This record gives sequence, C-alpha cells and structure tokens, in this order.
Amino acid sequence: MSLSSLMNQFINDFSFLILAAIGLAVIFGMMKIINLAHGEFIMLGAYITTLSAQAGVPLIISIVFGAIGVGIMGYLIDRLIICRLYGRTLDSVVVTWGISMVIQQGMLIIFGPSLQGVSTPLGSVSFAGSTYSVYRILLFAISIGALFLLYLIFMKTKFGLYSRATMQNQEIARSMGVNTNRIYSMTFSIGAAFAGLTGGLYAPTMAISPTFGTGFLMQSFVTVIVGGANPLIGTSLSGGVLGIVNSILDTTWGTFFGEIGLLICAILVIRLLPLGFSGVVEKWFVRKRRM
Amino acid sequence: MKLKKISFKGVTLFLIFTLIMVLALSGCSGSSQGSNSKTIKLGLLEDRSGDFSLVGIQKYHAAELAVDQINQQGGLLGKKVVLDAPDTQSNNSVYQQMAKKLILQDHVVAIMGAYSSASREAIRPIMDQNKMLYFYNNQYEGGVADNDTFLTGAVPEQQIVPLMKYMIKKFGPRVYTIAADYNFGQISAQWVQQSVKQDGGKLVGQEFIPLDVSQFSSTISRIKAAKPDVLVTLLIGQNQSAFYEQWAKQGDKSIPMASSVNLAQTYEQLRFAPPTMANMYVTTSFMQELDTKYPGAKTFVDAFYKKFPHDKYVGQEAEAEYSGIMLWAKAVQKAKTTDRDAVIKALESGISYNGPTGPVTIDPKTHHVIRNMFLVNTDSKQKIQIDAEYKAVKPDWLSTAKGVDLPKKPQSHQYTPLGN
Amino acid sequence: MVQGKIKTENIVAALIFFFLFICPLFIDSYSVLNISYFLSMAFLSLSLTLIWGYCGIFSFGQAVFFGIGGYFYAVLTLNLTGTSAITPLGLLLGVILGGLAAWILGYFMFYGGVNDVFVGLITLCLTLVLSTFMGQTAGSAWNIGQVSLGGFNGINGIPALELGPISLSGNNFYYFVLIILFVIYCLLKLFTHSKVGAAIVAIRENRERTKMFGYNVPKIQSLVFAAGGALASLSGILYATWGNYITPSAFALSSATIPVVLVAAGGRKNFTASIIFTVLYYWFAQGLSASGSQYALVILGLILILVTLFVPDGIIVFLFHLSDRLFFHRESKMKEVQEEHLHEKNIG
Amino acid sequence: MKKTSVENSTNKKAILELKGVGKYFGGLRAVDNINLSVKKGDLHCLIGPNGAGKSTIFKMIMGVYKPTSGSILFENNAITNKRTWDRVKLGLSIKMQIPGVYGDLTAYENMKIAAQNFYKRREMNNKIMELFDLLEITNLKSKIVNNLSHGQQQWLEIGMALACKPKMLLLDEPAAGLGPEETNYTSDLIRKLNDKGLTILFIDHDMDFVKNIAKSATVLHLGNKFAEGTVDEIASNQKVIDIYLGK
Repeated sequence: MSLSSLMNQFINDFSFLILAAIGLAVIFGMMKIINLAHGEFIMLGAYITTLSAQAGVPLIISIVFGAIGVGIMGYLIDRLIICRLYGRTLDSVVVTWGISMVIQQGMLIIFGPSLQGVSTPLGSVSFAGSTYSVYRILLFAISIGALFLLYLIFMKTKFGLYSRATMQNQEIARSMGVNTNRIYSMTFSIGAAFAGLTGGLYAPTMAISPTFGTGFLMQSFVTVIVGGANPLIGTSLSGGVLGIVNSILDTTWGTFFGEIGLLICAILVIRLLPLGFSGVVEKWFVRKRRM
Repeated sequence: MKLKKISFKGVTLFLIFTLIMVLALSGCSGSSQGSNSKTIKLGLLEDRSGDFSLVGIQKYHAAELAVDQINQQGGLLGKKVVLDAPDTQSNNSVYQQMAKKLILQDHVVAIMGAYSSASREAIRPIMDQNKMLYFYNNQYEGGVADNDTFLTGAVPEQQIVPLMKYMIKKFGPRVYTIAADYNFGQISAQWVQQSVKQDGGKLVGQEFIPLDVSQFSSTISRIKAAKPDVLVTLLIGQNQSAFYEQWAKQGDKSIPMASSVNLAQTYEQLRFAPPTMANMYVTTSFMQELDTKYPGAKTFVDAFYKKFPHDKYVGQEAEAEYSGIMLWAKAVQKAKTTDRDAVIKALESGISYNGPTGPVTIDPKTHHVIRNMFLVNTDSKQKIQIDAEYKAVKPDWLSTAKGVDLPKKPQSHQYTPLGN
Repeated sequence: MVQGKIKTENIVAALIFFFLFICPLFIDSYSVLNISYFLSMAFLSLSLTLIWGYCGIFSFGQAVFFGIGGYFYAVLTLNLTGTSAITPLGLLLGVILGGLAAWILGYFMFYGGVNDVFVGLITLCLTLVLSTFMGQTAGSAWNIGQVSLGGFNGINGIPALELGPISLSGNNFYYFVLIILFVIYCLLKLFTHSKVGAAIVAIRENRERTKMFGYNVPKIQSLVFAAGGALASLSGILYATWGNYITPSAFALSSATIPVVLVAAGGRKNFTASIIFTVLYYWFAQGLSASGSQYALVILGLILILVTLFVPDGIIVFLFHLSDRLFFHRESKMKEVQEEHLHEKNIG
Repeated sequence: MKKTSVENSTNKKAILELKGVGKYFGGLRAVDNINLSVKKGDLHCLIGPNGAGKSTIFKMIMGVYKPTSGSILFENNAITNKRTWDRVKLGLSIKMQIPGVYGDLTAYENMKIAAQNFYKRREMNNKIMELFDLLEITNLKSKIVNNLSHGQQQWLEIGMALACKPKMLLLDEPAAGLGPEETNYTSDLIRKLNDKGLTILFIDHDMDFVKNIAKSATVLHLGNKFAEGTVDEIASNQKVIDIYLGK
C-alpha cells in the first residue's frame, strides 16, 4: 500500500472516529452517563440536515440546523428524563436504550424507511496520482475544529470552568454556588449537539434511514473507551492512535481486520490502562507539576 | 424522593402496564379466533421495522394488494383470503417465533415472505418440520432445493450469468467484486467468479464487507489500484448503500458498476442525488420504471400507488411477492383445496400466470420460476434505460448441474456453485 | 437479599411454579412451546442477576457466553450426529465451557483490577468482537469438522436434546427446561444464604473493605462470574435446541443489552423478579410483534424509560414490596429499600 | 506466640516492622523512608497533622497500596508482596477511617461476614455473641446498620475486625466524630482489648485521647518520622509541641 493511500485512509478514519465519538465522550466524560441513544442522536442530526437541505436551505446552514436541533432536543430529553438519573450510570444504560428504541421506531413511523439523500458537495481533487474527496478533507479539518471548539467551551468559558469543577467534585461545586443541574443539562445538550453535527456532516455521504446511527455506534464506543474520561485529551489521542491502527490494518488486510483491530485495542487498553489515555496523560501532568 | 410520590407513580405505572398487557393479550387471542370456515388464512413474514424495512414494507404492501385483488374477484374457493402478518422487525429470532406462531397457533394454510437469506434459512427448517407450504418471494443467491419451498424471485442464472456476459463483452475482462459478508454476498460472488471464468474475463479483486460497515475509503482505494473494467457491487442494507455516495466522490465514475440487488430493490436511483448511481447495470425481473414500456407493469404500478399513495417505490421484490401470492392462488383454485399436498401438486404441474412483466411459470423440477428478465442501466441523470430483454429465462442450474428433480427426489438442501 | 424473607415473593414464586407445572394440561401446544422459549431466556437473566445484582459485577457480556454455549453445542452435536447420548453430553460440556470461558475472562479482569463500569465496557467490546468475527464466517473456509459456521446465517438444524430414548420436544422439552429452572432457582436461593452468598453481597457493597475481612475478592468474583457464564451458556444451548438454530445475532449489541435491561427493570437484586419480568417481557414483546403494530418498539421503549424513572428498584420488586406492605404490614422494609437506594446513589 | 513467657520488658519482640518504607504518588511523596517497629502487646499511636501519611502507612500495612520502596515484616515474615486477604489471614485486622460496614445488612449479618472466614459454623454464632457482649451492643444485633449511629457503627466495625482472629489490630481514628461519652467508652474498649494481650496500632489527632490510652507513639510530619517514644516523652518533646501540638 502506498503512503498516499494510507494517508488518505488515516484522514478518513481519524475524522470519522473523532466525530463519531465526540458527543458521546462529552456526555460520558462529564456526566458518567453511557448514552446508548447516541446513534439515534446522530441519526436525528442527519434527518434534520437532509430535510432542511431538501427544503432549499444551503447545506452548511442545514448542518448547523442539525446540530442546534439535536442540541435542543438533548436539552429537553435531559430535563424530562436524564436529570432524574444523575450519578446512576447503570440506570442510564436502560433509559437511553429505551430512548433509542422510541426515537428509531418513531422516525420510521413518521418518515418511512428511507429519505432521499443530498449528494456530497465539493467534488474531488487529484493529488499524487490519487483522487481525494474535498468534502472528506474538509471533514478532517472540521474534526480538528470540533476538538478545538470543545477546548474553547470547556477551557475558556465560565461554563467550562463550572462544568470541570462539577466533574471533579459535585458537592464542592454545589456548595460554591454552581447550579450543577444546569451544568449537567447544558453538558448533555452540548454532547447531543455534537452528535447532531456529526449526523449532519455525514448525511451527504451515507444513506439516510432510521438505522443511520448504528454505523457509528461501535466506533464511538471504542474511541471513548480508549480515550477515557477527559473528552478533549481522550478523544483526540484515541482518535489519533485508533485512526493509525485502523488505517494500517484496513489498507493491508481489509475492512474486517480494521474493525477487529479497533475492538482488540479497546480491550487491551481497558485491561492495561483502565482510565484510558486521558488517565495516563493526567497522571503524567500531575507528576510533572509536583516534581 | 418521597415515599408517597413513588408509590403513587408506581401504582399508576402498574395500572398502565396491566392495561397494556390485557390489551396485548386480547389482541393476540382475537387474531387467533379469526380463523373460521369462511376465510382462508395466509401467513406473511416481512420486516416492517429495522434495517430491512426499506424492502419489507414494499413487500408487505404488495401482498396486501394481491390479497385485495383476489378477494375482489370473489376470493378463493368461495372464501375470503385473510392476511396474517406479524412484524418480524429485521430480527431472525423473531422470524422463528412468528413462523411457529403462524403454523401452530394461527393454523395458516401457507406462508409467504422473508427478505434476507439469513431470515429464510432461519425459518425454512421450521417449515420443513411442520410440513408447511412456504413461498420465498425474493431475488436471492440461488441453490435452494426444498420440497416445501417455492422460490419466485430471480436467481443467479437469471441475473448474474447474463449480466456478466454482457458486461465483459461490452466493457472488458477485468472484474472487481465487492459483496456483503454473509451468505448472499459470498455465494453471489462465487457466481460472479464462475461467470467471469466462463466468459473469458479475469477477477482482479474480490472483497467481502461486514454488514455494519458504512465507511469505504480503503475499499475504494483498493478498487482504484486494481483498475477493473467492471465493478460488481453486491451490497446489502442501509449501512452498505453508503458506498455509492462515497464511490461517486472518491472513486472512478468511469468504471461501470453491475449489481443484482441495487436499483430494482432498494431504489438508490431515487434515494441518492444524481449522478451518484449513474453508470450502473442491473438485471432484474421487475422495477417500477418498466411501466413506460410494458402495460402489465403499468397496471400493477398504478394499482399499487392507488392503494398506497404515500409509498416511494415498488420494486423487484414487491412484484415477486405479488406474483408468488397470485401463483399460490391459482394453484389453490386448480387443486380446489388449500391442502398442502394438493396445492404442491398443482404448482408442480407447471402452473403459469400472467404477471406484470409477462408470464411467470413454476419450474416443477426446481420449484423456482421461469420468467422474463431485463437488463437496465442508469444514465448520468439516473434515469433507467432498458438495454436488453431476455424472454422466459429458465432457473435450470439446479436441475442441469446438480441433478435436482424435486417431485422425483425429495430433499431439503442449499447448493452452492463452488461447494456441494 | 440476605436479611429476612419477603413474603409476597415466596408466595408468588410458589404460585408461578405451580402454575407452570400444571399449565400444559390446559393450554395449546404452541403456547407450551412458546413458554419454554421464555423460560430458556430466563436463565440468561438469572445469570446477570447473580453477577450484577448479587455480586455487583456489571456485565454486557452474558451474550458472549450465551453464544459460546449455543455454537459449541451446535458444532459438537452436528459433528457427532447419530452418536447416542451426545446431546446431553453437549449440554453438559457446553455449560462447563461457558463457565470456563467466563472464568478465564474473569481472571484476566478481576486479578488485573478491572472493575465496575469498565467490566461492562470490556465485555461489550468482546461481544462486538465475536459478533463481527462470527458474522464473516460465511465462506467455506470456516468449517469445524463437517459443520460450516455459516456467517450471518448461522447454523441450522441443530439437534434437539435427547435423554436416552426420549426426544425433548414439545411438552418434554418444556418440563425439562422448567425442572432445570426450578432446581437452579432453588439452588440460587440457597446459595444466597450460604457463606459465599454472604461474601458476594459484601463484595457488592464494599469491595475494598471485604478484602480486609480476609476474602480473596478477585477469586470469588471470578468464580461467581464463571457461574454466571455457565448459566448464560445453558440459556444459549436451550435456545439453540428450541429453535434448532443459532446465529451471530446472539452476540449483537441488542442481545448484549437486553438482559441488562430486563434485569434492571424487573429488579436486579431479586431472582424471582428477574424471572417474572423476563417471561412477561418476551411474552409482551412477542404479542406486540405478532399484532404487527408499528408502535411495538415505541411502547417497549417507553415502558423501559418509565420503569427506570419511577421504580428504580425494578417494577416486580416494587410490587413485591407494595404487597408486603399491604398484606404483611412491613412498613420498615420499604424504608430500608429507599435508603439502600440512596446509598447506591452515592457509591454508584 | 511461643516466647511470650520470656518477654523482656525493655526488649520485647517486634510484631510489625516497617523498614525504609516509602510511597510516592506521581511526584508526591506521601510517605518517605519510614522505619517503624511495633512491639508485641504494645498500644502504639501514629500522630501527625493531615497529610502526614498516617492513613497511607495503614493502607500499605494492609496491602491496599504497594510501597514504592522498603519492606514490611509481620512476625518476622516479609509481607510486602502479600495480597490483602492473606495478610488478614496472618493476623492483621483493621477498622477503617470511614466506617467500612455494610449499611444494608443487619449488625449480625455484618459480623457474620467478618467471622465466617475464621470460625466454623458452630463456633461462629457463639463467637459473634461473645463479641457483641464484649462491645456491649448486643441489643443492636438485628438492626439495619444504616440506621445505627456513627459511634455504634464504629464499635460494630471494631467487632468485625476482632472477628477476624487478629494478632494485631489497626484502628484508623477510632474516636473521630464521637461525643465525649462515646470517646470514653471507646478508650475503655481499646484498653480492655490491649489488656487482653492484643497489639494495637492506631491513628488519632486528639492528643488527650492519645495520652489517655497509648503506651507509645510515633509522630509523623509531611511523610517523615518526626519523633518517637513513650507518650510522655512525645508530649514533652518541645519540637513536637512547636510544630504540631503547639496550640
């Protein structure tokens, strides 16, 4: 396999892993909620984007609509359901499973088994003998942009400060006057919005159906598991490492081995570094600071 | 939380729960009492939810249409035909449960349905065990020889063999196959391999893709590196149809694609914006675009949309379901009973009916059907062009290559071209 | 739970088993067949109740052992058809294999200090590995002996169990499953009152502290996990013989999640509750599916959400307590459960 | 305990020895090169301000943490690499700082969990009742532990620790959060146990409490050993008074 096709593959894998995982990572990392409805959030983003693009809205604005729409819906779901489950990691598994059933079947009832898609914009370029989809390169840039946005939200805003405080110690944060419930709702909503963004971004590259999200689920979970609790450090590192593993295995032996390789990576990481990459990095930082 | 609040909500919840249970139960028992001497119960197993509902709903509606038309013409043997159609939810375990229910509790006279090969193989043994007449009305990978089963969809010798011959002759010998990694894909790929060999082509690559994969960039670069003249795509399910959009952008659209499942079944030409699906060649027994040329097809398509105005497509499998039910109805009329043995005998007499695209005739030896096939392609606007028509193509591979003759040698087996 | 006995639970359990033992006398053969399917799935819930409800090991991996059991039984018996006594031997070996596989996985995790939600994640990944792997075994390269693994289509024609001259189908199979279920249910009940039973509750409540009472916690966890694996494997084998069929969907994400959902919604610390809820759920789900209603999955999803929100200890357990309070005047019990729940909130 | 009869009051045999034990968390030196020896029959106290590393030492003795350096000997056997439960079987037992009781179970069931590993079924009930009597909490036997007071939970946990047939008992802040009456009761209990020949090592802040019961003490400061000796020596050590006791 040539280096350029490996590179092309890595760009694709990295952006897919990051975008698939980012919403899940925010919700899991900040709230310790395993959101099994993550795939359905992505699917909703894709539907909103596709429907508004068909209604004549420019694609880029449609994608933003997708993110905002799912963000609002995430806020509602949190207020109605999830807010009663803060701190109950395992109950949240059951509830989000229920939510995913309702959303998926609900969309089938409302919109039928498929929707006409919009085609991928922006043509393709040839470089070093191979063709690259411009949109794919843009996705790569957006995935890095999304990580940067996450950095801005959680490291540079007051909300981010409060939410990190809440994540560290809910009791203390609350005693210092932080409305932790509001922080959680916002976090859930941001996580959902990222999922919606992912759905919107991938909508023009895939078939639109109520099972749209299932294609993201495995990759998103693996990325979050390998990354650990910190959504920013964890997601970017594990996206990078898994992207490399997946692209090498995939280009050399085929899709199946790429997939199995990801899963085995995840199992090894949980066994060897139960806190994931971000756990290791944080430990390293703590040590450095104390030395 | 306060104690009072919880118990109040709990009691309410419990009441709701019990209510639903009672409703569900009464629903169940109600349906089982529906069987009486004035009606004939026909079982139908199709996916109305889940990954395969895209085709499952088309087939379910086609079956409703067929039963309606039969009843409008006075029913069968003076009785009304009633469809007993649980939702199999694209879940093979549900297929099994529902097949048992239809046979043992609802006592249907025959069962139609199943979409994926996996679901067919899940219920076929149950049909055999219970001596139930079963129709698999779907295009498939071929090779099933089973006395209780009739297969009214197109098979590889009707689809892949003529298609590969045409493609190699027209575009060149180098063929690359990508196929869904399960039995349908594997066996269909064997057919492609065999046809390529017979037609003097060369298989330059073959790849099987897990069903849950939706990202294809590595596959696309491998295909491009192999520089094929023809790309055969045997992809299944919603995830895999994402290939086309990605191929259109990253791949090489000048390479013609060939398929036995796409367009006619899952209407990608309407679901994807052009020119994603351009330059694709498909052999099919039916698709709704044939109504421009064939009046029978037009009558069928019009009737379908009159009954289901909100549906988006009526394709190959919908027609197969419709024809399957019509053939069964004709056999029942001929046998003058719904009794399994008599109906099988009537079917094995080589019964024929005039379907939307011409006569559909049972081949007694193999329990498959002889039917007209069409080779179509998409232009740059994804409009369907009819390239060739093959009259009365025989499903004769089982009888000629494997010596199958079901009326004489009863069996229940699936043959594969490279296996036994 | 170790302390005291819940009266309603015992009465209900006795009534249900009594009813199950006599019901084939007055229901049709299809319903008997159906209930035996539900009962087969109850073993899977029991296995998760044991390891999660009692020992605090949260696992998405019961589907792994379910599948291993089913596939092992299929491959063994299909390779040796005609050999008498192969089916009960296959059942036995399959259960042992499931237990062994679980023990190895447990050893790897618990001795390595993997616990809590990480066990859930690691088992989830393993389930997905197996489902991906088995899904691509459609090619002719994947034969074990004369049996082809069959990829996504799975393995068909798996022989039914035979005990000597008796073939276990219909009512025979039903009673076979019911008796095993009854025996295992009683054993599990006894087990929870035993020394190890007390130890596993201690491990669930406070793992680190329990070590300091001289318990080899990883060893006990691995053994309980192995027992859970064996039960799940038994469930898989019974499922395979019921439908004569096993596919990789046994390992799919939904199969991995459904036992968790059933056990959590029914009452995860209570064997009786998880059996009852499992049977009710499958019955209800099947009823909805048979009705062909497109709202089936929506209704199921809503029920799960409502149950978790309003009766977090599980709906069946809640009903037990409610009835205890109404008929046996055990006010304090309810209160204690409340507190237990609050306590869990803090540690969970 | 072969040589109890030939004990020499000035040179008693050490039951527990820490030799150069250190524990670093990343760059943080929680415990640095500590040497500590507790003699058989002693009632020894570890004192020091928060963060002095007392609880870390306890956790290393029990095998919760593995020391970064050094070795731990119990009855002259190196136990540094032994697992927690094996140490308990050798005769080490602990009462934790935050009550380590099982809140959802009854007091009796709690005791059973601790005792069943060390007593046969027949002896167990007698032993448990004996311990309840010793602690004077027999009336709490069938209460759910979450409904007990903080002090009652503390005593129950001491009882549970005693049910493990200990040769040496570690108590992490036995009097923390107790009222004066409860504290008196606790000190009486500790003395009573020590009089019966049980070696006890405990942690506390409260100098009065320590003076009241301990025979000897070690002062820790920022992970280092600061002073060691009898309680009177410690109490009169000016440096100790300055940095720690100087109220």
